Amino acid sequence: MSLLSLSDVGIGWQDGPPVLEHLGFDMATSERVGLVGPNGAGKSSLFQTIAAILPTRAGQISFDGTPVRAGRFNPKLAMVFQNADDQLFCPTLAEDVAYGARNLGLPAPEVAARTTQALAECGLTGLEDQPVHKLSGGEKRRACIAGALVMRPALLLLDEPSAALDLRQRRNMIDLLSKLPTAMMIASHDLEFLLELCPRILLIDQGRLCADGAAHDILSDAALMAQHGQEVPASLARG
Amino acid sequence: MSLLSLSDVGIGWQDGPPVLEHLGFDMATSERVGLVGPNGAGKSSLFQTIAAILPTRAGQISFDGTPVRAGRFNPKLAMVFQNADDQLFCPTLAEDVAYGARNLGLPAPEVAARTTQALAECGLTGLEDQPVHKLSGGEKRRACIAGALVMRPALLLLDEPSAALDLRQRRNMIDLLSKLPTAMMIASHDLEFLLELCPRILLIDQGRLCADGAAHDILSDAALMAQHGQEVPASLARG
Amino acid sequence: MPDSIGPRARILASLVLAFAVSAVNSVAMLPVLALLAGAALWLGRAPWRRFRAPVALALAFVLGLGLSLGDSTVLRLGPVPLYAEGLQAGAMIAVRMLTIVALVWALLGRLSPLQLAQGLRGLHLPALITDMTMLTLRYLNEVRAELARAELARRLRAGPTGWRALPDRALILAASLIRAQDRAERLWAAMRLRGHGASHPVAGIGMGELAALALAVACAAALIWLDRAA
Amino acid sequence: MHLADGIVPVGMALAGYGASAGLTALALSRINRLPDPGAGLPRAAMLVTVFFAASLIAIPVPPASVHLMLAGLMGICLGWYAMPAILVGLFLQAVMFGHGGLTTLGLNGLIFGLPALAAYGLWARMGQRWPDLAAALAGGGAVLLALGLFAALVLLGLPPQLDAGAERLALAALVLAHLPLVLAEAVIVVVLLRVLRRVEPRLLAHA
Repeated sequence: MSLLSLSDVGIGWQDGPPVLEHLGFDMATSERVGLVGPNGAGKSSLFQTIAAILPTRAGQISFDGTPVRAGRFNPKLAMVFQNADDQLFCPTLAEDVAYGARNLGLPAPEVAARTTQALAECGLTGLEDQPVHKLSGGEKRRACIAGALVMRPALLLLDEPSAALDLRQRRNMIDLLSKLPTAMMIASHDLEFLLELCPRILLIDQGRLCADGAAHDILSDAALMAQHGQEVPASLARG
Repeated sequence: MSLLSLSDVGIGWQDGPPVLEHLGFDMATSERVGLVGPNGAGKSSLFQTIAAILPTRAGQISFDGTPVRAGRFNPKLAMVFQNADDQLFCPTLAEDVAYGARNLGLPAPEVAARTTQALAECGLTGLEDQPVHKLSGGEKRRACIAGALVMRPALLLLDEPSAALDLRQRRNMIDLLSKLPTAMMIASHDLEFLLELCPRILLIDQGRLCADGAAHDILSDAALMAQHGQEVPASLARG
Repeated sequence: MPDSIGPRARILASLVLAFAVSAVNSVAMLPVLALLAGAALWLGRAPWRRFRAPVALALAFVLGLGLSLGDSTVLRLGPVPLYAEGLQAGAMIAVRMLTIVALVWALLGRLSPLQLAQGLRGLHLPALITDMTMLTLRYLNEVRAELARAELARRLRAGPTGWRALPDRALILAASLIRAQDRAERLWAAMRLRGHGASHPVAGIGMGELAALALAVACAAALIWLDRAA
Repeated sequence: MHLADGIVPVGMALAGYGASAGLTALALSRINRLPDPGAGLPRAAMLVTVFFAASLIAIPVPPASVHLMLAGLMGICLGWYAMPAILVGLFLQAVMFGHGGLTTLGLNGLIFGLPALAAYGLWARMGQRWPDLAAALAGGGAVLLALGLFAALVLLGLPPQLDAGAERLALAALVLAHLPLVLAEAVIVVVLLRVLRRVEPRLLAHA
């Protein structure tokens, strides 16, 4: 059984024009999928719809065997926002990472254990008592991921996880994400980043899913990429 | 005579540790220089010091033949911040672009003419009356540049001008900047972007200027790049 | 409302007219005010949604005063009497309120944030106040969106709802204030780099503005004179 | 808790403008004595924007939902800047959202401004020694004070022959209806100031 399944889904605000239509794809447990498309193509709206923030306009989404219903948030499905500052609101790093686990009603030792583990997985050990707004950009980004991991999600939706990171931080992010067993969908303009992490790519543009297949095939298809305002990543262009 | 000249400059907040020391380089009129370094290496602090926001801790900076003194702002020197929203503080696009020109005390027709021209140069004609917060990310970025150009600067300091742009917008940005006759210094992690725009690169790390030379030489030097947490851009790695 | 009237004249005219309407006390003037309100609604093409709260408040005044003021019963709501004096006083307040709301909407409702800020600047208010207005108008939508995203992020992390969310809301507010302070520092640098502090010339009063103002003052004077006469 | 247009007599509304203008002039003169008054402008504007945006969000406090007023918090974070900031916020609310009124801008400025300045004074005196107590008093007390000013102005403005019993009843209903807001703001201000004192005391140092 697939972890996430969309069939003929329509996406967009109820009172506006549709952003994406007739969207259908499945994701398996532990699969990593890259989501590519120009700004405004609907990557964020798709994430919000899968995460049950936006209602679907049409079709069915099922996650973990149950239909997704807008407003019913599922702790197994975590989303990491593009702007880390929108997501970090507790005073210190440890408190922020623990937030989701505390809300699940777990016993205190379990919350502490999960927090310590999530901090370690994200390379943040030792920063527990730092105020979140004093963290660097890369640390903030990883703190958001730790705050999601603490809930032990089955699917992570990551919106531009490499934006504004320097190369070292970007490399750390690749290492971190590639080690996680969680299924994830990553929206990014950083195609090299996706190429290293995601065996599979979805390309959306002009209101529909334009391609769904192996990352290498899609990203190296110069005609397809140009048609949708993308450029073949340099590492594939010369390869 | 060089446009900008730094000799033995120390950079950082007065009450903190130095961020950069013994910094020396010159820039010629119309030269485009890329500034590379890990996050926290001091790229923003360097920009703020050149722009007279931060005082120097040591040494001399001269711009256009006169020494730079903190707090004395020179309209010939414009800075474009990393986050466009921090810079676009007027309610509509036209008003924001005109802001700097109006503050120069120019007559109204001259302000209007410069605004129209700057908007055209940045491909924003037709959006004059748009509220700033309704612009797309790429438009905001170009609006910041238009707001700087309206003051007819001799040097533009650009902090991460390609961050969070999609590939089409990034390509537009390269076209826009490559056509401007103004000297510019561009801080970026997007090395491919710098490679297309800047014949010369400065690499800063660990408190000092580590390399200053032709872009191709520096960015393709795998040992040097690795040593400072950088990666050789893919287009050079295979070339 | 002709678009050619500048924002400064509109703000002044709304003030003059609003005060004149507040000054009306005679019941005989109610139809005149209603006519004025109707004209303003028609000219301003006001959306009904905007008037829901003022209309509810106006009705509350009519009912509240009708129930509690006076002694000549006009009708009974079941066992409860409604008094003529109270209804009259309530109607006076309600009509004045709604007339002013309609006038303000017609004159100011469709001004853009920029025009509002320009209007205040034209009134020679202290720069601190006009600049603060401009910046608030510019960033209000942004901050609202930030708060909404933070609230979403909180809910996605199984955050509680209802009154139990109150302390979390305080955390979000604190984070937002910290961000605001950081942004203010960058903003101040950006403003100074673009020559902030240079004085902005304020346009002199043009004929159109003078005419609009004269009209507003004449209307106001007429209202007050009629009210005294009635 | 905004006074709408048309309720109070013109004389009162004009007196409100006068009093608010005086208070603002005092605030501006205090601000101009600060070492760098210009630098305070973007800071005040950004904080006001947050307060304004937060006050537009309805917070569910059973049995209904309330809009936060945050006057006490504004006083603590903004000090003298709170007075012009509140007037700006009230003007925008009246014009853009139809809350409050244009003729009553001055009176509303007093209803919100006086509690804000009182909270500022209270925090300056007690904030160091009993921070939680001061925060609760400033947060909840500002709502109560605003409520009192509002009720007093409404009663002054209404027809004098109004039945005294009905007046008392209306007043009691008003206070009861706002008790949840008093508690909610006290909780919010206590939690928020604890956070700021821990991780960003600079935000409080300006007041």
